[in-house]
Amino acid sequence: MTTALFYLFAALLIGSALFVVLNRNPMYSVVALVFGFANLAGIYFLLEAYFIGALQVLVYAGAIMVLFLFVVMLLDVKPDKPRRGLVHLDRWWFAILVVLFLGLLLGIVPGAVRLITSVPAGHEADIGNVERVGQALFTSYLLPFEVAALLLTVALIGTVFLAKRKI
Amino acid sequence: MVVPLHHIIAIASLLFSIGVLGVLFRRNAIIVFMSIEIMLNAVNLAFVAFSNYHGNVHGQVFVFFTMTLAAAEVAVGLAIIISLFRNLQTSDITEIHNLKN
Amino acid sequence: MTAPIYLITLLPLIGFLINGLLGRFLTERQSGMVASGTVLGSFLISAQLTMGLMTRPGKNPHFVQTLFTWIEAGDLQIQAGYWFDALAAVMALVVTGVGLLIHIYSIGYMRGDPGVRRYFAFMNLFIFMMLNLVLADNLALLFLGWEGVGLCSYLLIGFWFQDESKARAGMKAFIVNRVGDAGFIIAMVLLYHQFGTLNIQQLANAAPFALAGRAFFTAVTLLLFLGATGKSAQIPLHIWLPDAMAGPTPVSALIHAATMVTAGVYLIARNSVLFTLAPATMNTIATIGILTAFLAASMAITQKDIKKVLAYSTISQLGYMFTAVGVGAFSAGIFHLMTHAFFKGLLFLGAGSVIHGLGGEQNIDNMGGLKKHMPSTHLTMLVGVLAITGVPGLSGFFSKDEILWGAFVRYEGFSWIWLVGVITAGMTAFYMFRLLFRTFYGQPRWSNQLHPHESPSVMTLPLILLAFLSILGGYVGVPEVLGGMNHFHHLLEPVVAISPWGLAGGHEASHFMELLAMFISTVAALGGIYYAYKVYILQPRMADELRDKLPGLYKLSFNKYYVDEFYGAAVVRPLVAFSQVLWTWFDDRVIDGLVNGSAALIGSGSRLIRQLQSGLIQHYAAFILGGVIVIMAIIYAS
Amino acid sequence: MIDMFELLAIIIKVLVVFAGTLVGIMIMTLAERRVAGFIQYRLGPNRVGFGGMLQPIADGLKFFSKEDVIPGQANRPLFLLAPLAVMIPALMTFAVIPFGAPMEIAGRVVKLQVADINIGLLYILALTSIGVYGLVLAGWSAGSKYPQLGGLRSSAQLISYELAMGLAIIGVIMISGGLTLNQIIAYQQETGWNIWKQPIAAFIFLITIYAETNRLPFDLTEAEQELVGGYHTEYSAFKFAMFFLSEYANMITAAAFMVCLFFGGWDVPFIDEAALGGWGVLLSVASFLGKTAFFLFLYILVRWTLPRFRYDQLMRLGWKFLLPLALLNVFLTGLVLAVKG
Repeated sequence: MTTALFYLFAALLIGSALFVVLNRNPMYSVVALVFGFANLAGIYFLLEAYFIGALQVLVYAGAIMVLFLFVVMLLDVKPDKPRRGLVHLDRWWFAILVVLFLGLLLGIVPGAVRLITSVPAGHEADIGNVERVGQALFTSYLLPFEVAALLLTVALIGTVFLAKRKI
Repeated sequence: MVVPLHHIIAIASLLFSIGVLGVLFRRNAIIVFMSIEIMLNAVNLAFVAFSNYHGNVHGQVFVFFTMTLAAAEVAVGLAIIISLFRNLQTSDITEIHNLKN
Repeated sequence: MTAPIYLITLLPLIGFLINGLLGRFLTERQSGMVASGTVLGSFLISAQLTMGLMTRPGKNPHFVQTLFTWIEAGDLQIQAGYWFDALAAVMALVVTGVGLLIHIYSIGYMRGDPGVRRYFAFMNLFIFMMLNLVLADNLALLFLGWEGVGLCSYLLIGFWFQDESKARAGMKAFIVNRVGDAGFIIAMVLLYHQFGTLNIQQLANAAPFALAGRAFFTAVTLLLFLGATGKSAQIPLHIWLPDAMAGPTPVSALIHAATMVTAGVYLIARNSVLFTLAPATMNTIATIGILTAFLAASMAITQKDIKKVLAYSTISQLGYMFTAVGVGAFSAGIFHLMTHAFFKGLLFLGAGSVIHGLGGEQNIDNMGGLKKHMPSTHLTMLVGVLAITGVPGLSGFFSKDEILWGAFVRYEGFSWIWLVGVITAGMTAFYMFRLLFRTFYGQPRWSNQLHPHESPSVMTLPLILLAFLSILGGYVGVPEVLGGMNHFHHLLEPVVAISPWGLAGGHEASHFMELLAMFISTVAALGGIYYAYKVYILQPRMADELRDKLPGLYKLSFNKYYVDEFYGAAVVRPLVAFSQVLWTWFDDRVIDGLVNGSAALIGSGSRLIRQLQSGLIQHYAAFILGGVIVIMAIIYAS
Repeated sequence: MIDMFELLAIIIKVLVVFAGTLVGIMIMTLAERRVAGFIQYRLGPNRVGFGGMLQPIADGLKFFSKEDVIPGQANRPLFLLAPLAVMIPALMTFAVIPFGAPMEIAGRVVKLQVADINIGLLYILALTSIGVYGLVLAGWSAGSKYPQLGGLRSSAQLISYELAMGLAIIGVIMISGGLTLNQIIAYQQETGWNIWKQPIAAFIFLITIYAETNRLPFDLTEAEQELVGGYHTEYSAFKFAMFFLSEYANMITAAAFMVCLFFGGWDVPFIDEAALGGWGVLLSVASFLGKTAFFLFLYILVRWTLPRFRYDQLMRLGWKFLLPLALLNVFLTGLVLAVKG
């Protein structure tokens, strides 16, 4: 059942991601992306990464995407107009590049991964729960953690500065 | 977990490519930004998959940091987009080229 | 237990920092006290170290102290270190001792000047740099001091920089010194290349066994001598020193008479081992030294500015010192350096006192009859003049005669160098007494508004002390022929190289010759005095008659042989003309052409490449993606 | 793999919780009007059924039978999506709340809780934050000014108070050392209710749940005088019913959450439920329901007692008072824990 669930989530994730990129209305893109992230959270749960899954919903869906939603709503972004002019020509070689990239990615990565998986890996219990992640965060990753806190503070100040009309 | 690791990674690759697609083809700055988020999440997925496979927690810690970074990045990035929009009345990146010439 | 050497230099540095940074919080007097106090401290420590040196056993007693690794780049490693031996002791004592007296004198002389704190800061910095110069155990640190004193000299000559001519004089000194410094630097590079060290002792130990030939040493020593020529104002680089008199008189006394200008002599004495390996250089030094002595003396005869007379006299005396080291009488050169520091310091300070008393008047034509107005100054000046003249019993006599005797021995008899030396001695006597007579004797020629007065005791006290030193300073080196022990010579013997021509060679056998030479030079000096007396006191109109009778010679001397004009014509004007050409043709066409051409090239190139800079993020992202694809393709292929 | 028994248990629990929530909502709608009547010296609805007992059903039927209007300027897909986006998280949240002591059936222990996941609290917070979308989308998609302003206000309010709420919960997590509500309840069974140990957190939490559920005195989103009806102005009939239901569902969940965090959950003081067997379970459920009912009653009481805040007052209260207070609480808790070792 988990396997089936995984493929379901994966399909929904890919589908909503494609929808984000391909449809013209930014509002739909945001909603689709929230939905996609919810599915990604589901995959995280299936991969026993409960904490990350919860964070995915809490931070990505609940905070980051709300911000996107606000911006789209407040700026009243109109759906894209069809392309005109010079830029039009770029589409072809952009497309070629993306196809090439995906082809190479799918050509290399699964093979490489299969090489890795041929070596059996050790397994620890309960890797996904908050306690384990928290322990790693506050011991081996303490400094990055503090730096991340600092980064957020800086971002906070920077955002206030940027968003204020007049300082 | 019954799903083979390389399937998950393939899905992550696909997701990443979709993000690239969005960055290359969309002109709306916000959508481009969202495509970048998709790319970040594709990498996160790979991290979690490997973390699950190797049975240790480090991959998830990385995802944690990516999320922190993404939060900071989105906050600042969207603030920039807002001030751009305020000044140029557009969020179409093909029309934002003041630094050209 | 002796004090650490670095304290000697540290104290003036502290004084410099206090006066330089916190000067505004100090009163004028406090500023002077700080400056003098730190120099006094240095003097006491130097004296204490010298005492320690006396009781130290060994052939060449010394203290050594390595402070820290100063420069470290690849193989190049230069330790900042101090080396305190007899030579350094003499120099340190002279610098701090005379420096102390001049600092004290300055408190009186500089009173009321708005820049007095700056003045004392520079003076302390000068003492610091000078001490680094004399105490350095390697050429690099010595060069630091060398440049440092040059800087201070520049700063102090142009102390009253509001006056453009004075600022220009500072500039001139700086630029002329640069010519010599170029030689110094090249010499250092050559030495480092050859020996892999700049430590003076290591160089001295290694040099006699070096594989390099005589030509190498000749080149190196000539380059070093070029440096010395610049710093010590020898022909042909002497032109800056008279102009340097633009600075405050105590500065002239300290820097441009007693200490800095003698650095060249010190440099040669310090590296005497290298110089003795290059006889050609030695001959050059002796020749240039004696020529300088003679020509400078002949210029001094006609100068009217009291400080200019002393400046040329200084050049002349420096010429004597170079003659001394040139003939291998290193200790005699240093001995004269010391006594000269005493009496020339005294003379300058006395001149300063006169200028002070006359409210800034420097022309001796406008002086005269000051004897009764400034008794102390007159008396001390008289002692100084007698000392420089070489009247038996005063310091100048002993040191000058040792030099002349060195020249006599070196060239085995009555050589032309010795002869010129004797003649110069006579001329020295003449122009010094001319100065004395014109200043203190005869009818007053100053304007009625002036009321000459004796200087305050803070100025006369150093004068009196220096007068005593000028009298007694010579007795540390009374030659054996006069029944003395020549302590000074024996003190320096282990430090300086033994001259290949040997001062002592056949010494006992020629006592008679030494006495005879001494007698001749004394007679020359006395003759000079008498002639001066005759010209300026007995027949006051004779001076003018002489001038009218020998207009060519007079003009030549008065205009300093037109050297400045010659440089103006031979160096400065062609340089200006050449620069003009460079500016109008080379710069405009070639350089600008190159620059504009390259700019145009880059411009057209960028116009091509700029097509890539579309300003579209997508294009950039696509380029990145392309790069990633290439990398991935390479991985995939391999 | 999940065996049949567990699957069955889960299905039954889901049904029970779902039905229970719906019943609770029905009771709440009635209770609200009756209590309002009581406070205002009138009777309230008392005609339908036995003393008005069937009034909620009548209301429901009315909603179903009304005309479903979609405004012309609305964005149809999102307009339809919004009520769902509000409703689904509201109903899902209850899944991690244990509503009674573990029950023993056929030799197996069944927890009276739909899902005991080890990140229970995070789950609740996550779903709460998801709830914002419904409001914003509802406000935006209607294509009209007032709903949009209402949506913006409510989302800003939710985001602001979520922070203080999360920080208040952190104090509880710190002392009880667990992220699941079961652990927190077990901790309270052992050492007494958290209300005694975390009074500041409880105070903050009580205020924030009023804000989070958009209830008076924080119901600025639907401030009738200013915004007509808030984000759901343009909704009618069944879609409006969904907003209506979710609001009450959220209230119930919030009250239950409050009980679990600070009032021992299903714990009955001084009684060992496990020793009483089936009766103990029943007692615990009753205790849980009773406590929750009390807080729901408090909701209604507050609604008809306190005046509405002004928007700037609301924001100032959230950011300048509650948030620092919550931080202070976290700090103090940490200090006490550190001192106690």
